Amino acid sequence: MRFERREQRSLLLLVGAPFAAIVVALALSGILIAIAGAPVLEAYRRILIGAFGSRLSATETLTRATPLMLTGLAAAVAFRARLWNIGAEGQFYLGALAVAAFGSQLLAGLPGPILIPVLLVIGALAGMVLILIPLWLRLRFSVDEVVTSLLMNFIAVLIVSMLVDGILKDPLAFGWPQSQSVADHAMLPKLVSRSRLHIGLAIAVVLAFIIAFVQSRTVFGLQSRAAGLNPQGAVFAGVPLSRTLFKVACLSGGLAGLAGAIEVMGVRGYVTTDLSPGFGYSGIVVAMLANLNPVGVIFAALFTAIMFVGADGMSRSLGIPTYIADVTVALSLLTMVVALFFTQYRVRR
Amino acid sequence: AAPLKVAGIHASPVENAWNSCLHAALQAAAKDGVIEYVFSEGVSGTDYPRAMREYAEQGNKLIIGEAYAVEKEARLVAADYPDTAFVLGSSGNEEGSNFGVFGTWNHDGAYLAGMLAGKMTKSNIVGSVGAIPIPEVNMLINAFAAGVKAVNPDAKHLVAFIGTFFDPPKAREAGLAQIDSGADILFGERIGTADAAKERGIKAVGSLIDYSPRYPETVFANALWGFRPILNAAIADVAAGKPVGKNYTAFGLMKEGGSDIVYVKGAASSEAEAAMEKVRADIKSGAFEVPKTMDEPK
Amino acid sequence: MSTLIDILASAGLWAAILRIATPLIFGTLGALLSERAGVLNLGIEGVMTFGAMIGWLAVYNGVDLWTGILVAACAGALFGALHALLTVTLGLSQHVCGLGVTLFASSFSYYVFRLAVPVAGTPPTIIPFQPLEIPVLSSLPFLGQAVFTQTAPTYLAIAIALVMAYVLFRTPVGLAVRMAGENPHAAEAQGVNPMKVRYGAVIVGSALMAVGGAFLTLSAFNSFFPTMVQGRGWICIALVVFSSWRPGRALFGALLFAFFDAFQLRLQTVVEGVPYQIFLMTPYILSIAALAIMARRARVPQALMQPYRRGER
Amino acid sequence: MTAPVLEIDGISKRFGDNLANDGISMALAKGEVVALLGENGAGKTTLMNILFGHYVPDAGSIRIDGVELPTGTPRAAIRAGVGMVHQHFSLAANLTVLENIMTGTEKLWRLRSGTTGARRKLLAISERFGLKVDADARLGDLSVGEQQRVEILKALYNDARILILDEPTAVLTNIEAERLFTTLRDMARQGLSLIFISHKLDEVMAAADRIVVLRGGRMVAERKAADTSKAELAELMIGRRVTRPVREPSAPGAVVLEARNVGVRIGGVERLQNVGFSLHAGEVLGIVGVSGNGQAPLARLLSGTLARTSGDLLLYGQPVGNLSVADVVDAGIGRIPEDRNGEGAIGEMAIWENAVLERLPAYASAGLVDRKAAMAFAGAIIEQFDVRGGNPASRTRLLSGGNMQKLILGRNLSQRPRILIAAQPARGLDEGAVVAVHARILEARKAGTAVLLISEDLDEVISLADRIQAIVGGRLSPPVVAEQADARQLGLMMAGDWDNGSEVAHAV
Ligand SMILES: Nc1ncnc2c1ncn2[C@@H]1O[C@H](COP(=O)(O)OP(=O)(O)OP(=O)(O)O)[C@@H](O)[C@H]1O
Ligand SMILES: Nc1ncnc2c1ncn2[C@@H]1O[C@H](COP(=O)(O)OP(=O)(O)OP(=O)(O)O)[C@@H](O)[C@H]1O
Ligand SMILES: [Mg+2]
Ligand SMILES: [Mg+2]
Repeated sequence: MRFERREQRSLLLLVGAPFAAIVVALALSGILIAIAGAPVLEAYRRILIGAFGSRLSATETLTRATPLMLTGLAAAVAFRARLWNIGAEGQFYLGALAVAAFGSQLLAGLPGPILIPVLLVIGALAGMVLILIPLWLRLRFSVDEVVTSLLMNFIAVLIVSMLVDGILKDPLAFGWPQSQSVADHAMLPKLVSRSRLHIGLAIAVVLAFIIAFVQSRTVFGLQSRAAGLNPQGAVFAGVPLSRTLFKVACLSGGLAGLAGAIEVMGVRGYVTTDLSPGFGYSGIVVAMLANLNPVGVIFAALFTAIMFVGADGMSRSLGIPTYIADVTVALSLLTMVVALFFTQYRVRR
Repeated sequence: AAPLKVAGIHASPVENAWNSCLHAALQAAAKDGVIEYVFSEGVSGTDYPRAMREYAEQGNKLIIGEAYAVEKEARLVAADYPDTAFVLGSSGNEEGSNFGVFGTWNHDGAYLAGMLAGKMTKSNIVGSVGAIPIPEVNMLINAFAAGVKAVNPDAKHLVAFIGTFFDPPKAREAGLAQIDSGADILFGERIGTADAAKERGIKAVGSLIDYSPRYPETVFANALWGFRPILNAAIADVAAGKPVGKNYTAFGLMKEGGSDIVYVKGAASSEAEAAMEKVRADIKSGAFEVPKTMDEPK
Repeated sequence: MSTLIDILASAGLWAAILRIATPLIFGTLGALLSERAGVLNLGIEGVMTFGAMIGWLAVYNGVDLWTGILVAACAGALFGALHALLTVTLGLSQHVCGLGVTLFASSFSYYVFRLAVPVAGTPPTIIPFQPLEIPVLSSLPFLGQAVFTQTAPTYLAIAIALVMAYVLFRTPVGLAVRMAGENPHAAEAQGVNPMKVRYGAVIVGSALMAVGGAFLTLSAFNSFFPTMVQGRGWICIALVVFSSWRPGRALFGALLFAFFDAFQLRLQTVVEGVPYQIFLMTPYILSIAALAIMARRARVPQALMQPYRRGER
Repeated sequence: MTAPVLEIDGISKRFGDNLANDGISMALAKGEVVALLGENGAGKTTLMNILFGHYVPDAGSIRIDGVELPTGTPRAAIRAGVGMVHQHFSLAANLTVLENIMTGTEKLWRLRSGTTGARRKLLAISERFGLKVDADARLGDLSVGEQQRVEILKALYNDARILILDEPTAVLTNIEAERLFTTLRDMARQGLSLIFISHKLDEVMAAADRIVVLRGGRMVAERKAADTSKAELAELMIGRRVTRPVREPSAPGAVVLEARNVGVRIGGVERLQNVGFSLHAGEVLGIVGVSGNGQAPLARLLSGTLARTSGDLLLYGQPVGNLSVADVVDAGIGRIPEDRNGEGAIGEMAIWENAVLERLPAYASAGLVDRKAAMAFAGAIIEQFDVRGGNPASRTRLLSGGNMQKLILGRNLSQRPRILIAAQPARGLDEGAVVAVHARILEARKAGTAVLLISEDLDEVISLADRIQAIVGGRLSPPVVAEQADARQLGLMMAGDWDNGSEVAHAV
């Protein structure tokens, strides 16, 4: 048996494969649900209800999708240039930390309409700073960035842990290791009242379209793809390799940092070491599900959020272990990468 | 009356001692037919407000849980659901009419256990392993230390924090480190500490629940904390239509029957036990009050 | 200063180092083996979690401790087979699949655990491995307490490190593994099927990872609870790099990390002011530094993370 | 003739819609040397890969000594005595020579590698066949020629009785190649049977007993070397008569590019020293030399991807600093890189993208790519330069080597460059493609382009260049006029034997 690359892909396959993946993932989690003694079909119905059966669940799904879109974009832009940024989690935290530091005290005096954009930029910059270390190591010492950027995550979380227990610690938090809250007027406006949904969602969607445009239409987009696919060839063609990768890295780290900033300014208000339930890592999942297509990231993030929020709500209403939500998301990821593979390859004897 | 619909939201898995206190009380109440109980565990900070909202929308009348990691957001949720009562473990204050708080004040028991430990130590060094230096944890450890010092002013007290609320192996390592530093009795604010004591054949004190059956030769005393009195008070308020926006902590005090000490008779000398029992009675009668020191213990 | 020396001179510190290092040794060796064959296995964190859970569950249900270890190893091997199916047979992106496996294995562990052991007040326990009394050695002054008070799996971990070093560098199968990680095409051209070798390495490696996890519940502690692996898998990934893919150095790296951890806990009891996070960061920073120094010498397995598809060029 | 050691019977293999091998049958006798000849993509490598077990054939069978060989397992082929030297080396740079050779040769579960015995055996083989290597050297530290030797030793170590060599000389110089063929003939005399693939007809004529020609996946002819000629072979291969274009005399113009005492140091090693040349408009200046003597740094220096450490470079009479790729392109310098897959094109990108990548500013405004214009440009190249096998939007990797080379030539020459730096422009191409590439280069020369031709192929340089300089150890010899140079003299120059400054002045 061997696999052969397809040069043409039929529309049926492109649509059918991801659909099949979802079906398989749901069937597999169905088995687990049944083992827990819950009615499977009812569980599926509850997943749908849990994900968008009410105003609450719909806004919650969108709220959860927001950071996933941004970290998904961060992974997608980097991976397209073959910059393996596995460090979005750390960049997310540094973005959040920077916003908490500047938004609570230093710049809190600025009026909201100025403060909010300034803080978003600061968050993005913080994310960029963190990714530049692995990038520098790659350009200077040709160190593979998969491992370095992964390791930076743990350093970043430890830095957060140190600061929220140190100079950034909120004296009013009763000894809890958490940062001071950003000023109220630094919080992002809500999209829907009495919900957690904020304009970060709109920011993420707009950014996805901008990035799609940049990648497909601009010189930078073409050059970054060339740099990713064949660095040596790109250099020969005059693509400024370091500069291009630098820009890609800044974009990627910036998006991840922005995700952290937006999560703080849109939802939490302050930073703790459990701010992210793995948004950085899930971003990689999202980017892969989207086949690295920026617009696809919007849908992949929505899909991931629906699966998680839906399954989480289902577990609550059926009284089966909450961990089923993560299991379902993980199964969806695994079946989806396999499905994407079969849209690109066919099996031959 | 129909049982009250109550939801529990646990940030940690319900094995965590503190959550297990809540969980056990809630389960017992459900068994008594007083409430209908549903719960979620291991709910991260990001998901916590959603779980609160979901349970509120599902028609639960009372929501029990912990606001520690989401103090600000939890209050926002409560404001959005004025018809639901929220009674959450918190370091902060109550808010509005439907957001009540409670603390975990089992320091009375810790003080009493300290009195026993102070008399039992041979190396004159005792140790405490805590999670994170938040006021309640500090108060508890300080109370234990005060109990030790009350009967043995020369005793040395070591403190270590493991930086997280639930990591038994880490608590065990911290306990071993203290034994290496000479401690021969450990106060395990966190589960895992007693494992270190057991391994090295020394004694330990448990907190919140009764660890003695689990570590028969090791844990000789426990600073118990019961959630049922708090729960009952909250249920009563909700049933009576009274606002729950108040602080329920006091219901957990020894004086109110919320907390106590259990200890293995004969582990300490009978004089030590007698001295301790006297203070215990004084606390219950209100004649003695254990100092509440919330600063980080040194 | 004298307190520092006191800490260093205490047998307890050294015993703790070995104990803390053991799961890391297993995990690092597992990751190392699979990377030597060219497959990065970021599934490690999840595989360790599952090993911790299933090993414990088996013992809790009545099998003996070594069978528990075996059960964990078999479960780890299954996850290894899954990772290999995705990354070797299908040649999918190794880091993405690895993260997927971690996500799946850990949430699946919690799920299984919760179904198998419905909520209890405190974590139910088993009787874990007891320190092994070694005649003469265990009664040596200092050394006896510092080194020879470990449970059997710790000695097993050290032995596996030595065996792996021998196998990788002195036997035909070790050469086949290294060749599969350096240039699978060359392996194929020499009649060694790199797919099979990679499968073998990933499966055995994952089994070792799972045993590392099982050590946590069967020796270091006596019960399982979610999130108990606490990022140890990621540390192993760092240690592989730090060790420049050599089992002997991996052993050293794991001990070094354990030293920082154990030292940090003991230091807390005597000095203040240095945030413990600084200590915990050290191994990561050292690993990155080691990478920067080594990458120059290009001793990284050349085909690491490169899929091999037969008959494709 | 004795019974054949190898019989290939009706082998067919399809890749997608592409029938790479179509019912091929051939045989090989003990001690025989057979050359396999064919255009790029004719299916030679595919056939050999099937024989060696890399690919499973769709139909057909292979017998060795009359015994059927299981398909699809290199292991079985090795056991049966087949050894293969791959077109692209399959060696691990981080392992030692001995480790590379020993892989797979022992029982997998032996408790200890028999290193001592293996070293002894390797030494014996290397002495017997005159292939010297250091068994404990790290492979990555060896030169290309030495690596080639390791590849052959690897096959011999496995007691190969049938040795397959896929374009073994593609990366060797003439001298190295000659030495290799002497060794191979020796081996054949000792009873080894050989199949080798080559595009170099001279080699084929000199070394082979028998020649098998493939075209479009089918076997089209089989000839005894004694009964055929280069011209016939070329025609059989391509299906029509081709002749290499000849250089017409021309009058060179002004000096457009001049190097004076240029030096390049990389990692502390002097890769180029005191390099001097002057390149005139309308001439081809050939640089010959044995691989690894500085051709690559020279090409990279002039292509804008390497900076010089000393000396002066004059472009159109003006001294210039270090040139970037953009400077070079702007100055009207076209470049054909040595490694067309690695540098010349980005295989996964579309043809149109590769066409414009090096001159993006011309096809973009305000940072936006003008896709329409770029597509039109790519279409024009495809049209004018007869690039077959793709349209502007198809993946570049799908082009064969020759067609990719035409694309690279096209994107440079359609801009009418004033200077063309061409490094190994015909390497690995089949005769038809070579002719096409050579014709384009001569056309450009006629139109006034100054061509710097860096090549290891003496025939190519002699037929294209007006003047020739040799490169040895990073130094350039003085130029000789092509008409006055013969292979012997060039051979001496390439060995570093030139007379400093005597008869050179008048040669310019
Ligand atoms: N792995 C592969 N996948 C798909 N198609 C392939 C593959 N290998 C070869 N082909 C196809 O087989 C045909 C023959 O290719 P092959 O490599 O055998 O040519 P060749 O004669 O060796 O050419 P060259 O002289 O350039 O080396 C090609 O046209 C190509 O389409
Ligand atoms: N992976 C592949 N899938 C499909 N077709 C391929 C593949 N690789 C090569 N080909 C086809 O093989 C044919 C010959 O390719 P090949 O790479 O052998 O060219 P080449 O002339 O040998 O190049 P080079 O001179 O660089 O060796 C091309 O027509 C191309 O379509
Ligand atoms: Mg070929
Ligand atoms: Mg070729």
